Amino acid sequence: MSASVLVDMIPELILLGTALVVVLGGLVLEPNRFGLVPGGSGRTRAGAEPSSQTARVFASGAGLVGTVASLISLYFQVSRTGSEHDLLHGTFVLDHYALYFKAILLVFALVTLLLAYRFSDHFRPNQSEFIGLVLLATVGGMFMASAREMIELYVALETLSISLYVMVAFNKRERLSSEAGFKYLVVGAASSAVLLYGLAILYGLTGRTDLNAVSQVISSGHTSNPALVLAVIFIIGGFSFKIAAVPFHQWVPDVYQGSPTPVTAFISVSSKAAGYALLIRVLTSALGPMSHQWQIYLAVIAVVTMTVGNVSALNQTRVKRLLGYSSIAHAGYILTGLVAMADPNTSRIALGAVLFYILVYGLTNLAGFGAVQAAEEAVGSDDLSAFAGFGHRAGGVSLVLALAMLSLTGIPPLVGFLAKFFIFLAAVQAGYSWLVLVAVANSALSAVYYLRVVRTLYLEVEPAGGHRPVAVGPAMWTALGVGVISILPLAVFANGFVTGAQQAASAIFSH
Amino acid sequence: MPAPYTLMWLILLLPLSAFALMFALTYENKRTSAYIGIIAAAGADIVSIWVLFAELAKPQHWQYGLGIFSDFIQYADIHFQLGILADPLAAMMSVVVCSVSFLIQVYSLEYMRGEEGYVRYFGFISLFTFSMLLLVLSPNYFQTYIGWELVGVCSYLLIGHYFKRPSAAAAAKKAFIVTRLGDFPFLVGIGYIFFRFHGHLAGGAADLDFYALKPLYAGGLVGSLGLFLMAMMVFSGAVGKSAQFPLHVWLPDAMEGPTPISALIHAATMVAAGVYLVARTYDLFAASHQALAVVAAIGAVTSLMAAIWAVAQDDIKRIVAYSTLSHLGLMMFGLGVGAYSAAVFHLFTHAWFKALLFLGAGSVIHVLHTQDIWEMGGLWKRMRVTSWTMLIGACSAAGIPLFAGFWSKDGIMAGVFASQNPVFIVVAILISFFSALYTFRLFFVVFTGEPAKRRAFDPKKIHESSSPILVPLVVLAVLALLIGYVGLPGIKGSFTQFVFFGRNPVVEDVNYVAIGASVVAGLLGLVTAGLFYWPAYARFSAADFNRRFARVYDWSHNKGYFDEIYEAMFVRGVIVNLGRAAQWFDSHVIDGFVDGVADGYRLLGDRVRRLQSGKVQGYAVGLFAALVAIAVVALIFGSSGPLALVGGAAR
Amino acid sequence: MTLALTMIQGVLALAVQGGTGTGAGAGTTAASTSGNFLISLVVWLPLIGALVILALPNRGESDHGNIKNVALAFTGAPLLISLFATWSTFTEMGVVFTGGYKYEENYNWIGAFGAHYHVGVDGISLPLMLLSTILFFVAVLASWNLKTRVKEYFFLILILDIGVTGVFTAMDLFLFFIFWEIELIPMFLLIILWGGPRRVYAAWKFLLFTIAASALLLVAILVLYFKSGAGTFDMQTLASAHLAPEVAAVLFWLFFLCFAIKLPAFGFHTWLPDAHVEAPTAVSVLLAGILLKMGGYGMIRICVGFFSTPAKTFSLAILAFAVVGILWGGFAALVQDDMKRMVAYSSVSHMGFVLLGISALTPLALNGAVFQLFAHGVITGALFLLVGLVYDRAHTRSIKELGGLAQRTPYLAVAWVLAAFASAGLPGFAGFIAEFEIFLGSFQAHHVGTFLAVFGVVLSAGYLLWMLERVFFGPLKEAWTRLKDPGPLELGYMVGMLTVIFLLGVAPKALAQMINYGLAPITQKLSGG
Amino acid sequence: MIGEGGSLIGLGHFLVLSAGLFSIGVYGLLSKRNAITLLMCVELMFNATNIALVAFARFGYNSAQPLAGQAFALFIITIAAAEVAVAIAILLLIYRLRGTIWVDEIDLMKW
Amino acid sequence: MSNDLLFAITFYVLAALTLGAGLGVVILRNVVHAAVSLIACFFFVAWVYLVLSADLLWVAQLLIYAGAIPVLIVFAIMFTRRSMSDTSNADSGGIGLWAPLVGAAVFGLLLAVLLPATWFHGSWPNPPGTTALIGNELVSKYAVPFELVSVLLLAALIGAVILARREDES
Repeated sequence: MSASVLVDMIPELILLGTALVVVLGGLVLEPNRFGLVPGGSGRTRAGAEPSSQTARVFASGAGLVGTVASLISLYFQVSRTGSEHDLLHGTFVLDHYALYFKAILLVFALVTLLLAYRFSDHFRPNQSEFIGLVLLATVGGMFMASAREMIELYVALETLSISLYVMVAFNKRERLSSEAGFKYLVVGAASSAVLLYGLAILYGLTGRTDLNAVSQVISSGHTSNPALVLAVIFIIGGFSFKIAAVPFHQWVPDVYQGSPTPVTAFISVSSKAAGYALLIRVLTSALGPMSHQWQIYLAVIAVVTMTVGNVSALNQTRVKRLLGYSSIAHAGYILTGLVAMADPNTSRIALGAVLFYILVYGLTNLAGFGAVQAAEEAVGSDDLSAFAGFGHRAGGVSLVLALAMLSLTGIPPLVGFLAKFFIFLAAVQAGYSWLVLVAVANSALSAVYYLRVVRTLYLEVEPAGGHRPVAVGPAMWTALGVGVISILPLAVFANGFVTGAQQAASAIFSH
Repeated sequence: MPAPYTLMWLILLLPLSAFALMFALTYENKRTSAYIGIIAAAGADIVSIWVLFAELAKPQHWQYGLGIFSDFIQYADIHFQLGILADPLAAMMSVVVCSVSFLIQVYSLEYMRGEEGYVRYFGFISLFTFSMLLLVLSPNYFQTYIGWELVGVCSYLLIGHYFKRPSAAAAAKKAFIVTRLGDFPFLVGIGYIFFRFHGHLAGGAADLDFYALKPLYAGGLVGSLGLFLMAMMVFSGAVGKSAQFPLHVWLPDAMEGPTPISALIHAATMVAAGVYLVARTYDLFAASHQALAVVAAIGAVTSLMAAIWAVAQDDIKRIVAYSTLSHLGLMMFGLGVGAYSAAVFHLFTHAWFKALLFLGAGSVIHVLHTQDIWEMGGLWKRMRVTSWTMLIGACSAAGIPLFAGFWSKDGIMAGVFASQNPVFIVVAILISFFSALYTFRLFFVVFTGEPAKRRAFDPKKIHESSSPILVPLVVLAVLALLIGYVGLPGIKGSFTQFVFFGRNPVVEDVNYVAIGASVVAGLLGLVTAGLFYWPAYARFSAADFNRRFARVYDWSHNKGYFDEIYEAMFVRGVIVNLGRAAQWFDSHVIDGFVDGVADGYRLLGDRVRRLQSGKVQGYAVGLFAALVAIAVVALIFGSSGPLALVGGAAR
Repeated sequence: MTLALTMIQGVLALAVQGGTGTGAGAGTTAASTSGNFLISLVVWLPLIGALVILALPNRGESDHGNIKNVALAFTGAPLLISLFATWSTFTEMGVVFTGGYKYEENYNWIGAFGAHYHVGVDGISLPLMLLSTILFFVAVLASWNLKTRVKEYFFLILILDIGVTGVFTAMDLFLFFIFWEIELIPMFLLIILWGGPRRVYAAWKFLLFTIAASALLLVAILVLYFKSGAGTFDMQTLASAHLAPEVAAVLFWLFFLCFAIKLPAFGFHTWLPDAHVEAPTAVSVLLAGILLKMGGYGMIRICVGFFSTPAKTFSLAILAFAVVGILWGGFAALVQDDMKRMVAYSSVSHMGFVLLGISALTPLALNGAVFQLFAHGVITGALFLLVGLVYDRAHTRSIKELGGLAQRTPYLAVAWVLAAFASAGLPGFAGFIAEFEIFLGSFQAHHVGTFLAVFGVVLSAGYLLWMLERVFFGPLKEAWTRLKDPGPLELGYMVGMLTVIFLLGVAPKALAQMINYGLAPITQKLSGG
Repeated sequence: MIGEGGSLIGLGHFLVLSAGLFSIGVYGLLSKRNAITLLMCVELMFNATNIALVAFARFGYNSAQPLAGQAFALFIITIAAAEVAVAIAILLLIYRLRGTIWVDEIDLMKW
Repeated sequence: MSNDLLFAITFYVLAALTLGAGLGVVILRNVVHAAVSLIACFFFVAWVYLVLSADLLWVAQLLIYAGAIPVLIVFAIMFTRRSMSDTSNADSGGIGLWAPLVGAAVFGLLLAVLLPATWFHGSWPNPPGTTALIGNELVSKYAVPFELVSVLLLAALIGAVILARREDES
């Protein structure tokens, strides 16, 4: 491993280092819980300990600083990176595509950290570890964005996944949290196995693990080999778990509901984004010659996914669960973009649209979950009925939530609409008008449940009885602000973002 | 353009300003308002008469756009104009309108004293006068239609003057809607005319211009069926407005309005607008014989039926109203058989004597506060002026020789006889008979004999009306007596040579057979009325007669049951049920579908959601089962099977 | 009120000065500008107002005044601007203005897809922009006595304003769609939050219908974008795009269905009575006065303007929609007991006239259709205001329960009678001009259909006058002896509305000419193709 | 160990073994009640994959990427171990909170 | 007996043992027995690796899979018993026929696809041992994943420790 490679990995390394510092800092600042300090019984009283405050502030602060530093270093890489920057046999590809995903992953991590700033009180005394895990998961995600080799992609994927399993179950006092962790893990492991089997078949057919090499072998040979078809299906299936597509979607609502809210937010954006980063990489490289196969497969999956997501969300009353179903539905929309990507004529525009969508969806979802988290803290539940009339009590938070819901519905001029529009645009151009029709109908019907949230916030009468005051810390405000800013004016200034996404998209096709 | 013609815009402006002035400034001041209206009408009348004399001196046709409204709508090749038209017909009619309006406002000064809505009343009369004149002086269908609708509005407003009375409110609505029923084909007919002749008009003429259209109707642009339909649609408007069969039902009800209104709108002017319209567009009708036949038939039926029904009515105003119907029918009849000048002449004379009859009836009602003729009687001695004027009016209406109605009616009779259609001739004679019968029935019952005993009147309290009421009566009586002489048949320079159809007036020989038949029938009617209803000479009992011919009487008394039939068939039977059906369809079929889809979707949502069992093994089963299924399908069908169908259609 | 006036003055001064603004909402480089930002001002001033309202405190009754003043100012200023624009266009008509667009602004927006921020007005959109600014101003006045959730209410009204004026002024189809959609949520919330007893059902129904329409619109726009091959959303370019006949036909129907839902044409109309009945007065005014017009505008601008050949081919089908809608609405209105529902059904009927004009495709009929859009906007707006005034007093809209009101509320009765006359299409009022043009024009194309449709005027006279008879005339019922006539504010805006209706009825020439200039490209295409 | 002439036993045989083991894992994953058995079954599936990978590496030796399959398997073994550790930690947590690790009782969240 | 035949017999025996042990995991009624069967299975798989000339994997399998993981699992079983006697390895309810059906379907699918496939073919160079080769690869080609695994293990370590540790439940 040469030094230049290490330079390429600076953002990841910074983040990794930060994670270590955070975790070690946690050990130093709250040493007594492991019985490291004589006399410390591990029975510290929550909240009363000044050290726990310090630990939280330190962990969050260090995490934020590290993330920002990583982001800055990433910025310098943009200028360094040409179209192709691939050493190490495909295990670490650095192109604009990877950088795009790394950037949005870091932004997502940043917002998640802000969301977790207060929330990590729930994890006392393990806040540092939580922050550390967020960072480690992000590192995994960033490696996923750069992976173009089977082993590397699997390791990176699992780095992200295992961190997430832990994070989901992190709320140790909450039964739902551990249940969610368990379900997540079981389905995750099963899909890992499926993915691995698919990769194994691919490897067996080609004798290569570098996906580009795989692609060359495939395109020189016979692509309707049944084993190849099975590999395609298994691999896409394995990734479907990450991106919450049918039939690997059923964990989603349970995990979204059971996880600590910042984790839900993180799963819904970072894990998904990283999953897409990898899926797209695999589809365009190794499975590129098979595009006519997986195009149809994805089209069917897209229809089923968005329909199942929307239909299931219809009568859902728990907001986080509802957002879980919404996440499934949105996976369907993004898959529509991937369908268009299979067409060489529209691949760039479609991928650009998908990349833009992922960014938009991520920011919108973060804003939404941020608001849900704040509301949940105030009313003590994420049940919709508890949110009744919340809009009159906490205007700001409710407005954010409402905007996020509207943006997710795809109401112009919010940025969620733009994103959808671009995807549909690409799909129509690729000749998939029927799919767009289904998607548009679905997205129209999705308004029913998104607007129910909005309506509940403002329309319904607040349930009687005192509530905790709405305490939204500065960190939360920042997070919400990021969300709102991105939901509203991104539409006006979308040009730059779309152009960026287009550039990133072009990068992957220029290999 | 000579002097009176350049001032014709005043005819329109004066009443309109009066209306505006009353509502804007003097609403609180009753007398001032009334005088404003009267002065405006007088002013308009003076200009009208001036124009009439100018026309009489030299019949000519002038028309010009109305200032800023002359290009009311104008773009591309579309040009709808508001303007002024002067020709003998218009000049004659505008004098009628202005004069009657003036007289009636004078009459109303007293008649409406103390009534609620005094200024509103005068204001609407001014507005009506304006609208009617807009219609009369209109050079094209467009403006005619505007005036047409506006007089309808005024009629609505004035019939509903006593809006607190449910019957008045209902009558106003009925009048408006029934006339509109006739108007809508008229509007379509205008569309038809526009469609056919737009682009063929002589250069510079606005769309729908009467004079520009004159040569076009028969010019071969439209086939005979087209012309017939066109004429029928225009005629439909006339049927509604002039209350011809089968849209006659509104006119009797319209008597809910104040009596001077009945005189003005529902006798002299507005209801005559239908006749005026047919006269105005006579070129169109002349181009289609079938159309003329229909006009004649409708006119004849209306005239005869109304005359028969009038005999069995008890309400003084309704009797006069049916008389109006009958006369309007007669005019249509005349137009239909080609007696153009006579029909228009009858329109002219009818205006005066019918206004007279209404005002006379009003005078009686004003004094007696009842409209039932059986509660009257013996007024001859108490109300001399009213009685005399009424007698003149009755004679004129019944076509008693030498009175105004006689001259005009006999022109029509001559026309009917000239048609040589035996049915028409018989009907015409019957009309003459019944006209005289109901007119004098009214006169004898109300004025002769002793005051009725059914209601306790103190005969001493019955007195003649005051002068503002009597002056118009007298003026009108004089006119009803004398005005017929402007149209002596067969004489050069008479009415028929002033208002005529065609290039040159045709001086017809006097048809003595027609005159004789009509006069005999009329006198017969008079005698019959006297034998039944003049107490001093009564030989027969009307009550007996009614009992014996109960079916005929009931039919006649109930106006042929038209109201009931319409109510049952159309209003309740069709219209309301259609409305209910539409409502039902909306809420059950369309909404049922929409709600059903929504419910179904919701149900589907619940079902699909149940798959989310919460048990992780269930998820795993679904996962692997789906995976296997997808793989099997993909392997069996590959990329060329049915699945390929879902692929991009573009490629 | 004084605050409002001051603000109006300031804003107007700014607008008249013109200058070279960068165009609100477009932060990107200019593609081509005309150094004018009049339209942007009309469209985006309400947004500023909305933000100001958002920032204002809302602690209680005392703060409501400020909120209302701001709302008034930020709807009043656009009104003045569009009055100014209309007036200057009138004066230039035939001289400087001989068709085409005015006050055009064009900025690149999203270059990757060729979407522009491109606004401007022509003879069709300028009247509609004026109409919307009038109605929004009146709607604010009509909501002056609102006491609940004042801040949210006016905020939503102003947001709604953006969407509606935007739809009429957008010259870029993408922008058009965005504006089209902006309307959706505020309207939904306005119904569901301030509506009547069945507001939830009505609001959802409104939403579902509207969203279905948007879905169709979106797909149609996308397909058009690609099939045209122009790579742009520019509406003028797309209007002259060459499409395969079957593509054009499909697109025509996609757009048509979308606009038919909004209009609403028969079969898609059932959302309308419910939405109107439940919505608060001012919202009904906006809904009927302006939102329905978006459908008509879209049909003329896009269905006819873009796809003239299919429009001709399917003329009879449109006619069927029109005729059935006219008669259906009329018959249904006859049997309604709720005054508002009756007016709502009358809207169905009267918007059928618009459709009739569109189906005929003659210059006269199209002109009438646009005229009807404006006329019906004001007239129905007035009718809904009047229903609201009755309801405010009697707290019922049931025709059966009311009776003899004219004796207690003469001014209200007079206004009602005038508005009813206008709605029934009587001369002297704007509706007559529109209907006359439509009927004459459409007879040129469809004889029997027009005949049947014209029967609608009888029906409209029927239900309106029958309602007047039962509500205002006849003996005064016991329950209503204490009713009071409307105050100066209500009379003020009613007089204003009626004046507009009347002025257009007696002096329609300028508007008709302006519309004709706007329609010229469309009619040329119709006669050429 | 397998000679070059090993013709009786080829890649296919190992793949059948792999497929069998994988299917057993799937079956167990779907049917067993004890969460720990579920974990064991997942491990079976990983092992099946590994067998396939190693067999591919053996029969499809590629000098450009020698023994990639084996390396892959090595990574999988490592990661599987980590996964099991985490899984068991979660199970212990669930057991502490709920007193059960029976899969069909872990269904607080549904619909 | 030829080398091939000997090899075949070895394979079949190993395969039978592996599959048998695997089946044992899902069939045995006692979860402790199932765990023992799992150990056996892993053990046999290790020998399969050896048959496939993967000596390093053979070691790794024996150490990690047959060694470490079962220990964890047995500990887990011990910790999570409801009572000392509750070691049931029963089927869960509600799945019914799905599990055998899907399992069989997966098996069928894999066989149907994998057996007829044309795999990449390369001749085995018969290296003396694979350990050095793999080790070399790990620090060159697979350096990144190799390093990344450590991150993964760190995450797993943190997670396992945090989650499994008993805290005071306040």
